[in-house]
Order: sequence, then C-alpha cells, then structure tokens
Amino acid sequence: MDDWLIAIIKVVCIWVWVLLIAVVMTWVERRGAGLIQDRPGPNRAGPWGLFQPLADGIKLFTKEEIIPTKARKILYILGPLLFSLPAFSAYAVVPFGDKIILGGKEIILQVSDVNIGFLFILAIGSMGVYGVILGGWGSTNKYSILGGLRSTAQMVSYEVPLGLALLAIVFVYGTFSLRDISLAQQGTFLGFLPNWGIFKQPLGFILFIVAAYAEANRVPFDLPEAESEIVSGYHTEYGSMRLGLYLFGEYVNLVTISGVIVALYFGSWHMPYIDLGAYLGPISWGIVSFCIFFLKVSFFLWMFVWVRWTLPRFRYDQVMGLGWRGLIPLALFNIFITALFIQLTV
Amino acid sequence: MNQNPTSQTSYESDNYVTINIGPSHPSMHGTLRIITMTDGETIVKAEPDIGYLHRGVEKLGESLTYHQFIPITDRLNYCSAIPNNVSYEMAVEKLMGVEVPEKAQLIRVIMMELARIADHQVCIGILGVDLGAFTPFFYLIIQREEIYEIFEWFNGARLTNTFGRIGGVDADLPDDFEERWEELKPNVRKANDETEKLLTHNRIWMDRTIGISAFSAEDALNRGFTGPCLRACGVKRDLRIDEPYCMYDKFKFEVPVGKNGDVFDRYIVRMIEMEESLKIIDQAYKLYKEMPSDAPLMARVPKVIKPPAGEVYSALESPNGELGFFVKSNGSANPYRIRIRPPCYMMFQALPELVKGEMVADLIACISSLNIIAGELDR
Amino acid sequence: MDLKKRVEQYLGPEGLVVAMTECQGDLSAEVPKKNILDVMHLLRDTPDLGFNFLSDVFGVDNLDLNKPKKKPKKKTEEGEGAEAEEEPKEKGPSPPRYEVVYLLLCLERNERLQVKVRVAEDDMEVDSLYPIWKASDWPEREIFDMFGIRFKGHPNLKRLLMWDDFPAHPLRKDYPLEGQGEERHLVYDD
Amino acid sequence: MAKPVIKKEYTLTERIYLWEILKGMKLTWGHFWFNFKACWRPGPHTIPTCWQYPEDRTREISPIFRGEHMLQKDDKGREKCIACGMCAKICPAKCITIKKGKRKEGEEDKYAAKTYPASFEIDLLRCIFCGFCQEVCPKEAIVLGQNFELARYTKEECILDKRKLLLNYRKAKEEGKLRPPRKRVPVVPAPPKPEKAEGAEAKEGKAAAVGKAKKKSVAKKKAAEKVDVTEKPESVEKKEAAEKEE
Repeated sequence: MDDWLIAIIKVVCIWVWVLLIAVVMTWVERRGAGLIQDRPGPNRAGPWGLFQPLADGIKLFTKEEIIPTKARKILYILGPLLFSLPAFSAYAVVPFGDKIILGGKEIILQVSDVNIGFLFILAIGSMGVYGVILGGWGSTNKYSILGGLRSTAQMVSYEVPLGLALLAIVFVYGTFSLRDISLAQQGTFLGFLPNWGIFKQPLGFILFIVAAYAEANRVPFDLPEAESEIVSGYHTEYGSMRLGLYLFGEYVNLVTISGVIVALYFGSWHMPYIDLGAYLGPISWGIVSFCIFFLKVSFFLWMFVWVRWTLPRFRYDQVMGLGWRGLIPLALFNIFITALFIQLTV
Repeated sequence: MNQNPTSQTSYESDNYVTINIGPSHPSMHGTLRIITMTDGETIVKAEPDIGYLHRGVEKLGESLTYHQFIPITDRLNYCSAIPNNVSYEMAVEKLMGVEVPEKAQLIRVIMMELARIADHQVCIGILGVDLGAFTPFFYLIIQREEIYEIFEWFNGARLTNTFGRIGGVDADLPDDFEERWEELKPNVRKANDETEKLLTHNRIWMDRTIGISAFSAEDALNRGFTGPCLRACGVKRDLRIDEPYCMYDKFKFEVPVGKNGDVFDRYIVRMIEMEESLKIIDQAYKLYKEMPSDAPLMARVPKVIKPPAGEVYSALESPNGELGFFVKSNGSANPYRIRIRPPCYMMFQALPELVKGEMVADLIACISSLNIIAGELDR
Repeated sequence: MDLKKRVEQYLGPEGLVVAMTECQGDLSAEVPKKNILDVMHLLRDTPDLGFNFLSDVFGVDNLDLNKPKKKPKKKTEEGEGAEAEEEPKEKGPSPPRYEVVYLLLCLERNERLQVKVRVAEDDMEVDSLYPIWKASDWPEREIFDMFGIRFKGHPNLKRLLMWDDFPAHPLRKDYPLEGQGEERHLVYDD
Repeated sequence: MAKPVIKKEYTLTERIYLWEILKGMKLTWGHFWFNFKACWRPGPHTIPTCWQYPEDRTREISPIFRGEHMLQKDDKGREKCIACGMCAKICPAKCITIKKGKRKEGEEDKYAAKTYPASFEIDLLRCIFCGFCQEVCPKEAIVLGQNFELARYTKEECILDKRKLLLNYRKAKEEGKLRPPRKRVPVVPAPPKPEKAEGAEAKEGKAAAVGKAKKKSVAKKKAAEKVDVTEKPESVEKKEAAEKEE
C-alpha cells in the first residue's frame, strides 16, 4: 500500500467519523437539554429519537435557498463555507488513537503528525472568524452585523489566553506536536497521579477550557447568536443548508476542541495506571486506544451540553473584561510559574 | 432631566445605529416594539412603540353587559387572569354596594395568590430565558402547570379562568384541593430553591442583573411604578396591606423591599413574594376550613346587573402592581365607561429612562424584569 | 378631618373646586380646566393633602349621558347602533362633552381622590401634567389618541395605541364599535 | 417588617465563578440522572412531568373542563333544550344562534318540553369557552364537555350544528365523560322578611346573578321575594331573547 493511499483513507475515515459525531451531537444536545429540563426531548423519529438529526438534515436540504435581496451575494454565499471548512480541517492534526500495524506497516491514528500541530490548530481555528464576520456583513442585517462583530471581538480576544495556555503546555512537554505530547502522558506523575497534562497544568487547563468555550461560541459565551438579544446573530438571515453549514461547523468545532483537550490534558489514549498497550496485540491495541480516546472526547462533548443548560449568558462587555482582565493576566502568571518551576527542577 | 427621552428626534446619525427591536422578536413579550439608537451596543435612546395588540377592550366593554365583561378581563394579563377578574368584580361590587360573603373572599384570596405565584414563576423563568439560562424556566413552569391543574379542577379552565362572578365566586374549592395543595407547596418551594441555586449566587447572573436599569424610589413614584418593581426601589407599598381588600388584613405576611430597584432586586423581591404567597394561602385555607360547608358564596345580586349611576375606582395588588378598574355606570345594564389601569403600562413608559446608557442585552433584561404583558399594556 | 372638608378648605377659597361628589366612598372633585396645574400643585404640595402619586389619567365621553333621558336603554343592544341618529346640538348650553379624570393617591394616608376636568368640544385643550408627574406621559397620549383632547405642554403628543394617521378617535361615543373600515397601509421603501 | 433583601458584596465563592457554576452543574446533573433513569420505564409516559400526548391519554381531565359543547338529553332520551335563548343572550362572543320550534303531536318522546330548538348553531371560531351558556341554561341542556381537540380542516366544520352537538353528547355518554350535575353555590340568605324556608331553597344556580337554575315557579317566587327589584321575571326575559333572535 502506498502512503498516499493510506493518507486518503485516513482522511476520509476521520472526516466521516467527525461528521458522524457532529450529527449525533445535535441529537445529544437536544436530548440532554430535555433530560436536564425534566422533559424527554426529541423522541419521535426512530428509536429514542435517534433519527432526528437525519430528519433535520433532510429538512435543511430540501428547503428553498433564499438570498435576501439586499444581501451582498458573494459574501453571503462565502460565509458558511469559510466557517465550516476550517472547522473540518482543524481536526487533521488531532490524534484519535495510538497506532495500528497493518501488513507490517505502522499506521499512526492521526491524519498527519505535524510537528507544529498547535500552531496549525490556532491558525486554522482563527480562520473560522472570517466566515462569521462575512456572513454577518453579507446579510445586511443589523442583528447579523452585531452578531458578527461580537463574534469577531470575542474570538480575537480569546485567542490570546488560548495561545498562552498552550504555551505553558509547550514549556512542560517541549514539543508542538500533539502526538508527542500524547505519548509523553503515559505512566504516573509524582508516583500516584496519572501522568496527565491536567495535573501538571491545572490552572492552564481551566484557562484553556474557558477560552475554548469562548472560541466555540458556546454558553456562557454564546453572545454572537444570543437569540434573546440579537435574534440569531450572524446567521439570522440564513436558511436551508447554508444555515446547516453554520450549525454543523459549530459542532465539528466542538469535536476538535474536545479532541485537543483530551490530547493535551487528559492523557490522550492512555488509561490511568495501566499500560494496556503492553498486553494487547498491535491491532487490538489500535482499536482499544481509539475507543479510550473517543470515550474521553465524548465526556467533554457532554460537558459542552451540560454547561450550556446550566448557565446564563455573559454580556458583551463582561466577556471582554473577563478575557482581557481576567484570563490573560492569569495565563501570563501561569506561564511565569511554569517557567520558574521548570527552571528550578531541570 | 432636561432632555426628554421620548421626544421624537431624528434617528439618522452618522455615529449611531438605529435598531428596531420587535414587534416580532424572540424576547419581546407579546408584540412590543422598541426603536433603539445605539452607539456600538450602548443604547443612546430607546423609544417604545405600543399598540400592536390593541383590541379595544375598553370600547368593547361599553357594548357588553357587566357580566359579559368578565371573560374579556381574562385576556388582559393572560399570565394571571384571576386578579384581573377579581379586580373588575370588586369594582362593580363597589359600585353596587354589595358585600361579598367571607367564604367567597377567602376563595378569591387563595386563587389570587396561586395566580400570583404562577405569574411570578413565569416572570422569573422568562427573565432567565432572556438572559440565557433556560433550565430554571422549565423547573418553574412545571410547577405552574400544577397550579393550572388546580384552576382546571376549580372551574374548568386553565388559562382564561373567568373566575368569580359579580357578588361572589362561581364554585367552591374542589374536594381534593387540600391534597393538591399539600402536594404543590413543597414542589413550588423546591423549584424556587433550585432556581435560586442556579441563578442567585452565580456570578454571571449577578453581573447581568445587579445595577442594571436601576431606578430611584423618587423617580419610580413619579413615574407611577407599583408592585414588585416599586418595592424593589425601596418603597414599601403593597395594596394588600395599605388598602386591605378581600380580608387581606387578617393574614400575616411580609412585604419584601429592595434597595436599588435594579433587575436583581426585582428578581429577589418576586422570589420572596412567592414564599409569602404560600404562607398566605396556608392561612387563608385554614380560615376557609373553619367556615361551615354551606356558608354562602354569593351575595344577593339581581340577575341582570344594573348598578346605580355613578363611578368608582377600585384597585388591587395584582402580581404586577396596582391593577385598577374605573367603572362608570349610567344606570343601564351596560357599563358606560370602563377604564383599566394596567400596572405595566405605567412602568413601560419609563423604559427610555431605565435603559439609557445600558447595553442592548440589558434592555432585554429590563423588559423581562418589569414583566411587561402586551395584553394588558395595549388592552 | 375628613378628606372632603380638607379638599374644600384648601381649594375652595380660590374657587378652584367647582363641585364635589361622592360615590361609594370615592370622592371626586371637579375643578376648572384652566386651573388644573395650580390645583395639582396644591394637592401635591399641601401637607394636609399630600397627593403625591398619580395613579391614572383617562378620559370619559359624556355624549350619551348628556342626551335627553327619553330612551335610557337605547344602546344596550349592539354597542353603538345609535351612530346613525347624529345627535344635534341640544337647545340650551349642554354640559361639556368630555371629562378628563385624574386619579390621585396619597401614599402616606392611603387616600384616593378623583380630580375631574370638563372639556367642551370647542376648546379641546388641557394643560399637561407631565411637568409634575411623568406618569401622565402615556395616559395623556392615550387620551389624545382615543378622544382627541390635546394636552398643552406635553413633550411628545402623538398617538399611542392607534397608528399615526388613524383618522378617528375610537373611544368617542359616536364612533361605531365595529370601526369605520380604517385600514393601515404600510409603505416600504423600494 | 420590611425585609432587607440585598447583598451586594460579592463573596469569594461568588467572585471566582467556578464554585457556583459547579454547584449549578451538580443540580442539573441530578435532574439529568433522575430523568435518564425514568427514560427506561416502559410505556409512553416515562418522564414524570411530561405526557406524550397523542399516545398517552392518561392525564385526568377535570370533569368540569370547559371544552367542546354538547346538547344533553334527559333520562328518557329526549332533548332537554327548550330553546329559551338564554345562552345566546348571555354569550359574550355572540356565537350561539337558535331557532325555536314548537313541538308537534307525537313528538313527546323526542323533545322534553313544548318548545325545542329547530336549529342550534355554535360557532366555535367565535366561542371563548367562558362557560356562561351552561351556567344560565335553566335545563342544563347545553354543557361544555371534556373534548379539547378542536382542530378542524375547514371553517364549516367549526360551526357546530344541532346534530353535531347531540353527537358529542352521545360520544361523551359512551365514554362516561358526562359532566356531573351542576353544584349549587349557596347564596347569602335573603333578609328575614319572609319566613319561608331558606336554607334549602335559597341555594341558587351556580351564578345567581346570571344563572337560572330553578324550576320556573320557584324562580318566579324568589324573584318576588328579592329586595333588588331590577330583576325581571324569567318569562319576560325569555320573550326578549326570542324577540332578539328574529
């Protein structure tokens, strides 16, 4: 087998897989919301309402595409594409398992192990903001513009604490590659803790997760689409599959962010205390590692839902205040402490 | 304030954006419309525009008989129809000089307090939804459904109750009222508790509500505020205590008073009022049980009501504030003029002052906390 | 001292009160139209009266009341079926057609007072209370909307509930209940 | 007595966001877990607070619910309605129209009284379900049943004629969902002028003001007793109602 063929298979598989998770997430979100709020949630289409996303998809596909008369057409059409493409491509550097050996060939379970994985995620992640601002601007709707502006300001602001939190991780592990960091989290830390990033970077983890929620426009940072204030934010004027792309892109973003959190802070595919890889064959370990990784990711996906239905929403200026006055100093402090610690111990 | 907030000036400006919020907008309660001029997200000027739900209730009343108007009052504040009914009935009874039997008054008290709880639950729930916290709304609304269940078993309707008749009430409490009430009481407390846990001490919630659209007591009185919003400003005024009607002077309850008159105070005042309402119902039900089972529920009123010519104003403390009916009679079977004084009408006109300098998101919080019901606003 | 005497004591000497009536404990004082602002100032600022809260302002159309009492139950049926028979001006000076009623409240003593102003059809202008109580902002606009009474000194006197170019005043007694077929034409630019 | 409710100083736990957020998440998790377990219960009614409406009809509807109207028959299967027109008169929405018919010889088993409604129409599109019609009805002929499913395809279907109203009655009777007989609301006894029996007699229809819950003779007698003289004898009112109909 050629390397490029393997690469293509991996890309397709992971693409489908991420898509599938995102689809199921739309169901989980609504079902979870229902259960949290003492009601069943969607339970009509299929068993437990599992086909609900399918029904939604069909609905979105078959709806008439409407472009508002006064919209700036090119930007309007470009918006959702520019939003969903980076969302899909960002997962390329996130691992989803250890490695699998097929026909004597070692295949790492990651689309590409770039040695600047972090930078790729940060760079591609911030591309998404173009889709939002273009969609908001192109709609020629005041609510959309407000939503787009809110989103831009918020994403730009929270890139900084996100990057700073990641920087501390780089200090600890000395590499930019997510795979290397994952590998480094095997074993134990201080003798009794799993050797996970969260125990080495507890503050960094909190900073990262808060900034990640803000980047993903999730509650409590969902002001770009705060429906009680600005109707639907940047996608007020969108309908049919264009709206679908926006909504979809968000869920794909969630999958990526959860993957990054697991890879960096929660020991990737490692079980705590047990090194399963030593007991299992190469193929079975590949599958098991994938499952472990996926389970961890699902927990964080569920966290997104759980938090969403618990918290109220920030106000625009409070989000900015929290970002610039709260998170960035804390992140700097975190870097300082980490650097000091490394300097003292090494 | 030398600059009048509602005066019509041009909305065109290079520096400001004019945003038209409503009449169909996810968080406009009913059909309100607010034209805001914003500097970024800060509101420079807001002008409410009402009348989208105007149904000419006052005009309609002039063509109906006194009794036929009762169902129309249901449709004023549809979140709590019962105080509307009772307020109107009280006005006509005052005009006729009819004394309502005590047992009927107790039933009215019980039902009105239940309606007050239901209204506050909706108000707080919606306030949460408008600020992004969806879940408390559902916890509260489930208990409201239980309250509506009591209404349903009382006289057959859940929302538009058409409660009471001129001179009394139309039905006795259902036999299983006590059972339902004992079941409901802890559940309401639990739902309120959970709401408090989710919201009150949450920093996000506090940031969003404390100090938002604060109003001084002086301004509030000048603007004609009543009810929880006035009490949140620090004025202890409650018609149930100040001008007791329906035997309210026999119950012991406290009137919560706020300090700043901001959204948070209104929220807390409403929270405490629910608890007090529960206490009132307990006391009223105790008194009710002491009455003989065949005690009269209706005063002797003629079948066709023709009050003597005259005009009276009678008000009660609805969940939202002073809800008054002015009824003028010319001696015929139709009221000559009915004027409704809805509580949120007076509060909504202060909106330009309330939200000036706040942000768009605060405008939404402010409207929710005032509990604007378009049905009674536009009549 | 009961309220009626107090009101008479303070308002009477200046001739500021025309008549006082009482109905089921509701006291109402009719005051001359031109003095309404003075009266309100007096009512609010005199410590013995202290009516510091404006509860409501509304209008009443007395067209049917002023009619000769031949057929007292003429409009019991279909609201304003009487619209057809336009009442011509009665011989003799008929009393002013409209009333504006102010509901005042004294928060300290929990006393209520209705203050009435009669407005004749040929002089439909009353002083606005906006400088004293801002609560009168919308109610006055509504009276203008529903009865056509203008308020002098109101900063923003335009229609409140009906749309701006609505041609009639709906709460007048001679306006039919079903309306006159007014339609609102919304004009959108381009 | 005023309660101080304000606590504006943020405490430390409030300051740091996370503590209260975690507490809130614990609460929502409790709800989630409870309902998650309830999900697995058999039957459509799984989560206690929700009824899966079209399938699950176990929710008990109040027997006095004000739903779709019906015209009742008496024990012998005769129509109770006497077409007096009281319901049409009291209706605030003016949604009832009645045409009176005179009972002919040989129809005694069909109609209970000498007059009967030749046509009886209720416009559901206008009806506001206030229940006044059933309160004034002297014979308890028209009542509001428990049916709340009022959606129809055409406007014509929304006008209930006599056949549909009687059909509603038959359906309700088969399902055992008839409205229980009206409870009398006790009225303040008349001032002691006449020394006739009051206790039992003074009980009047649900709403004494509008209701005519009595047999005609009693109502007339009482009307004579009343202090408030504005009331007309029932027959007069009935005549008026009939006239109005024309």
